[in-house]
Amino acid sequence: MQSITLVEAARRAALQEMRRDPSVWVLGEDVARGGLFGQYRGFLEEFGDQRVVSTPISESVIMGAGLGAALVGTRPIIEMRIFDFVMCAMDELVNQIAKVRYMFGGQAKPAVVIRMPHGIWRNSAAQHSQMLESWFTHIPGLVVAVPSSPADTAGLLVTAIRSDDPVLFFDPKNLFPLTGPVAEVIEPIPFGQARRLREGGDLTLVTWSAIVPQVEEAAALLAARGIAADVLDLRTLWPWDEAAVAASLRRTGRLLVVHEAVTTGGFGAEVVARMVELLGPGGLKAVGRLGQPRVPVPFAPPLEDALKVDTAKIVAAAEALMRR
Amino acid sequence: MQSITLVEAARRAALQEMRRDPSVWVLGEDVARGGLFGQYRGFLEEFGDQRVVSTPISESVIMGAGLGAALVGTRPIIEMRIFDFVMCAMDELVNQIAKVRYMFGGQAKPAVVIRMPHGIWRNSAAQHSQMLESWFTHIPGLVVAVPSSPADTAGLLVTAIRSDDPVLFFDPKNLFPLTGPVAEVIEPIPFGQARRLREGGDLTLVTWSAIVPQVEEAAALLAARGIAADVLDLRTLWPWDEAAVAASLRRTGRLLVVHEAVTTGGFGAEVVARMVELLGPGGLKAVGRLGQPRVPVPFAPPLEDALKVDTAKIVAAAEALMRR
Amino acid sequence: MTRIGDNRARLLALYTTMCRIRAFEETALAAHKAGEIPGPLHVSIGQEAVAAGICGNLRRDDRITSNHRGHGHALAKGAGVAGMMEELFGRAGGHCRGKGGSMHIADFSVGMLGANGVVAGGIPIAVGAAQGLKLMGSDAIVACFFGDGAINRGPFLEGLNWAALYRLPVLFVCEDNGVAAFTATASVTAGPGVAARAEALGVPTVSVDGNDAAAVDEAAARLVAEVRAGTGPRLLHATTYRITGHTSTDPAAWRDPAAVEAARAAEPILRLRARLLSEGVAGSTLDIIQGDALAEMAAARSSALAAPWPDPAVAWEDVQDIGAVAGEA
Amino acid sequence: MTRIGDNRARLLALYTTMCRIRAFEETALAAHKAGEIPGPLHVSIGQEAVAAGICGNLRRDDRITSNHRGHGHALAKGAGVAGMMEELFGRAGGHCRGKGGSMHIADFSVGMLGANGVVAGGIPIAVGAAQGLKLMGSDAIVACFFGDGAINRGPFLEGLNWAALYRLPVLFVCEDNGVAAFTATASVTAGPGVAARAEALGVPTVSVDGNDAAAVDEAAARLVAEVRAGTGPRLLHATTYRITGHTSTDPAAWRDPAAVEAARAAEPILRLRARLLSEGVAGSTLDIIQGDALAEMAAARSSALAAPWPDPAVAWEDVQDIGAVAGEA
Ligand SMILES: Cc1ncc(C[n+]2csc(CCOP(=O)(O)OP(=O)(O)O)c2C)c(N)n1
Ligand SMILES: Cc1ncc(C[n+]2csc(CCOP(=O)(O)OP(=O)(O)O)c2C)c(N)n1
Ligand SMILES: [Mg+2]
Ligand SMILES: [Mg+2]
Repeated sequence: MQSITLVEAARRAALQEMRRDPSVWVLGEDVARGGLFGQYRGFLEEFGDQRVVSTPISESVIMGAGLGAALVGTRPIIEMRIFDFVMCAMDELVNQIAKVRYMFGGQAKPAVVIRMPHGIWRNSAAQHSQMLESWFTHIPGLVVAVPSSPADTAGLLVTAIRSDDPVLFFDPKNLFPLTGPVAEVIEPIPFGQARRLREGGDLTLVTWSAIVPQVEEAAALLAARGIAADVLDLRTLWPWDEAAVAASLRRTGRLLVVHEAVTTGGFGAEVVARMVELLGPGGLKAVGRLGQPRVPVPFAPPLEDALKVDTAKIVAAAEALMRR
Repeated sequence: MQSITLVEAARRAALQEMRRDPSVWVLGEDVARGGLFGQYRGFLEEFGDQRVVSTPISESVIMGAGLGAALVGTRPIIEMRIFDFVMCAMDELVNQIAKVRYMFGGQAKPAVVIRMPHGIWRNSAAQHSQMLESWFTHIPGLVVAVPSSPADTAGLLVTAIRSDDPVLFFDPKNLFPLTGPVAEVIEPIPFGQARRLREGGDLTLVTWSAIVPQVEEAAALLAARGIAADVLDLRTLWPWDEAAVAASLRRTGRLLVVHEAVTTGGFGAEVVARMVELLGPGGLKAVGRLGQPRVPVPFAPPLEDALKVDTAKIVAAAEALMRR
Repeated sequence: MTRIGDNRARLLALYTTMCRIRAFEETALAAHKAGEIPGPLHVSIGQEAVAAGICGNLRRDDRITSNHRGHGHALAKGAGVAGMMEELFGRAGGHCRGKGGSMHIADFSVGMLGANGVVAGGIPIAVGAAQGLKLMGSDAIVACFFGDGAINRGPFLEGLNWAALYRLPVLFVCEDNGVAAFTATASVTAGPGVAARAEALGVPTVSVDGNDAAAVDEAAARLVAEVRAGTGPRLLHATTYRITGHTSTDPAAWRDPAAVEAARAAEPILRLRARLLSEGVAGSTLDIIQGDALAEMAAARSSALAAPWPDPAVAWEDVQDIGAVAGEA
Repeated sequence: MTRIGDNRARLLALYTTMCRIRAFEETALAAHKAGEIPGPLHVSIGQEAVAAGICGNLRRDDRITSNHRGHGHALAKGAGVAGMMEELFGRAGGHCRGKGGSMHIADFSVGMLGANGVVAGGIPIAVGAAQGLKLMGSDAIVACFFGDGAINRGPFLEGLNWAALYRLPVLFVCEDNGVAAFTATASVTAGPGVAARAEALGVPTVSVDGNDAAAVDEAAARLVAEVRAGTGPRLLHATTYRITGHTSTDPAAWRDPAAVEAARAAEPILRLRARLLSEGVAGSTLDIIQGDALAEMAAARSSALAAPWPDPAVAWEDVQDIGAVAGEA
């Protein structure tokens, strides 16, 4: 298997699916020039400007047109450029895409993939570094994918494109350069299945998206200090692999959820709440969450560093949890 | 003290503050005609069309203009008509209002109140019945108020208008006709203080907004069955009264959070997670959440009824929790 | 087109559609008043000529998108009456299985892609549908209905620019009844109006008296042909008058009664009736059409009232495939 | 206005501002290349005449809103250079205490209400600021800068309609450099363009060669006076050319090199220099202005590089008053 970057893995997955199914197409700003990150490099040349549509800066219609095109039977990939700009298209996403199938009693098939590179991004400040994936777990009708590796990005993107549901696909933009093995023919990865990154019996680390490499690093450091973490990358937040987390917790009794997003109202709250409901408080020894404090992402490096989750903070949080 | 409707209480609070402070003004669709619900009846006549501004259907600018006007020193009340339409103004709310103060290092004072009548509303279906208050607890910079009684609505609205922070004010639209006592001179109610609706030692019921009357009803039914619930109306979700909930839980050990919103990703998850973190799993006997299932709000009465939280479901959930 | 010979037939077809829309909505209003229909109800009484005139020129495989006031559009596009009435009543046999109600009526089987509870919400969807149709090589087109209130929302600009840019087969239809909810649109709309805005966005525009069914029909025939020929989008600006209030429970008391009276006299069904009479159609023929329409809708009302409610289990269906939650109380 | 006599002085002031903007941005580019400035950096090299020409006609208590390419606007409005440079460097003394960076520079003390990372994001804020000023009885006005890419976003329509409707004191300034990120704006913009759109929304519009500083200055003087007089908003459409790439790291390799060469020859500082020389200003005077500007910015760069980083505790401040979270690692 070839080792390629995450962004190249994403490119190949979309390429494969557009070759496979002529009803798949992509729309968004600058996509005909290959996209902001090169995710669509070469697509215009291969598929032409009817299937690779560079759009005006019109987020409402980028999103809404994707929906309309799905309603007549095509399968658009809606490229949002950077997550933060989806705020300019929330009616189309939340009031329309998420609800049409239900409101219309099953007549509508909003088979769109909405790609939104997200996460803290090297000193890009508050308007270019948001992580609001938890919002969309709260919206019926939506599927939420948050991959962290090249192979997962590729496999989950294939699943997303083939799915009849609207899938919010959070590309981890800070990990675009990350390399890893990806198969020649990309097989779909089912949604709702966590990936175990490390096995251990002392505590369960649940995580996803761009922070995953640092959680792995932290787990290695913890292992060196005699703490064996069971590390699960959820990969998708709706549906999410409750069973895997519960099974791990039945062994470890200790849960630490780590995400880049703000802790308050983040999906870590849902993971914790659900596990306590499922296993009962008596089934657990200690629980904790580690995320960004409830503060916007600042620009200056020392400020960004002060707030953002990193390996050292993960290690410290895990050790604190072990002491409880 | 006079007993008045919730919507009249809200009207009087805004009226009092607009009389008190000439920099307060209101903008939104149809506000010069008194607003969709009569919240601004008589305002045009008293304050004129510079301070009571009926706007085009331009949600982006209704929101963004409110911000701009705050940046030069006025204090706008931004009326969104119905919560769902805030989806048309999310960039202005989340990328701008919530972040300007921080991004600009404290130079900006986004002293706006954003009023958004929300909640399930007598067979209005998916696009007019959303409850996404939990989203905004996840956004640094925002304050979130979710009153449930005439007096709280009035007092919290006064606080909101006087606050220099942007306050999201969720009017419980289904409770607009609810009556209750409201003082002649409306005193501000501090944010972050829960209101105890009933005292009890068996379980803690935490709730807010439009479902509160049914939680009270359920608590009365439970009392008749020998279960004494300690009922807390949080009134604001950011900040929220962790201390009051924790104190109650230290006595009861049992927590049931009840909200109208979808359970998954709802603020109930945060309440549960925070309490487990604070008190430790060992400090709790049982926890549960009751909310709307992860399904859009349907139109037909039997469908709406099947999904929405009601008194019977609250009683059943509380009883189940007592058995655990 | 062989329009001359069958002009009377066309006008009669328009008349029939308009009478059916009127009858449907008056029946619905009565049913709402009687408590048979829950939730909000927005009727288009006085605006029927626009829906009838546009949709009469569309093929079944053409699509439409609509707004919150969409009964007429749906009916004119061929949506089944029983399914529409049951949807209003929240019954199992509604087009949306009772999940949508008046504000979300859709009937994909006849190309009706949905009413919309968000002003201007249908515009992005319409242009996307047109783009999809074009991509698939279809020559079907999309008609996009919205009110004069929608032209102050951003998606109007974004959608028209988009349609013009990609030369998409969209016929935009602005039903200009002069009001948005309780506000006169002129009082919140700057500049010369919708036609100038559309032209500035590259969308050729025609204005028409929207209460003159024949005029709407004629304009629509021309514009639909142009759009279908692939020459890009067009906008039809149809002026009309909403005789009733914003919602079924709004008495619209703030309106000038004289203006309402004048509007009642100038309303499109009366006008078309006069025209048909002048062209020699017998009054009794027209009465029969009207009577049939009323009877049809009365029957639909009784059927809807007798129709079964949706099973509560239905509430859990059609959310999504992956990650759907199982029904549990 | 006594413009004739002091025309040369005005032009020299423009020249000075433009040289300072250019020097600021070239210094910043070099600093970014050297790794001294983190994050993205959008410079406006070649566009300086617009910022200088507009802001030279504003009072200190007038406000501006800007976009992602806002160094020139801020500087021309009078923002302190040290605070700007430190902000780019993420230092404690930055106008935003290091929290904003290049894309979020603001200096409220001179009426600069902020750059914006969202295209068209400043438009709603500008019209609201104007509304607030009007409400308070001030005669200050707001200038709202945005690029040609912004005219395809909804807030453009909503904001212009709004300003015209309430006759707000806003001068909209469209800096039309022909590109939006990596896409030629003409290829995604239908219809006759920004002037037609603005006129259709009730906003009188003037077009100007945005690389001719004197022409911008003259147009701005007239429009600012009109706006301040309470006659409602105006739009200035200024055509210009962005000589460098979209961001500091974009080589803009897809551009036609000949076009870039031509643009370099037609760039506004050279043009203004030629004009000043022809009006008898000594070349040495102009060289001194340029040299001073470069020296000023080089000094700002060294100071910024030596300036202290913000204390990590600052990261927790200025989120909100009620419900602020306490600093904890
Ligand atoms: C984005 C949005 N804002 C506000 C509303 C509330 N609303 C419903 S209909 C309406 C008036 C619409 O006027 P118009 O488009 O002219 O249609 P008409 O009712 O006149 O047919 C308003 C403001 C809404 N549904 N959506
Ligand atoms: C709503 C939104 N969409 C997309 C972007 C990404 N983006 C940043 S600048 C830019 C191009 C803007 O072009 P223009 O307004 O002409 O300004 P210029 O860069 O030419 O000065 C784009 C697409 C953004 N910042 N905001
Ligand atoms: Mg109207
Ligand atoms: Mg540009």
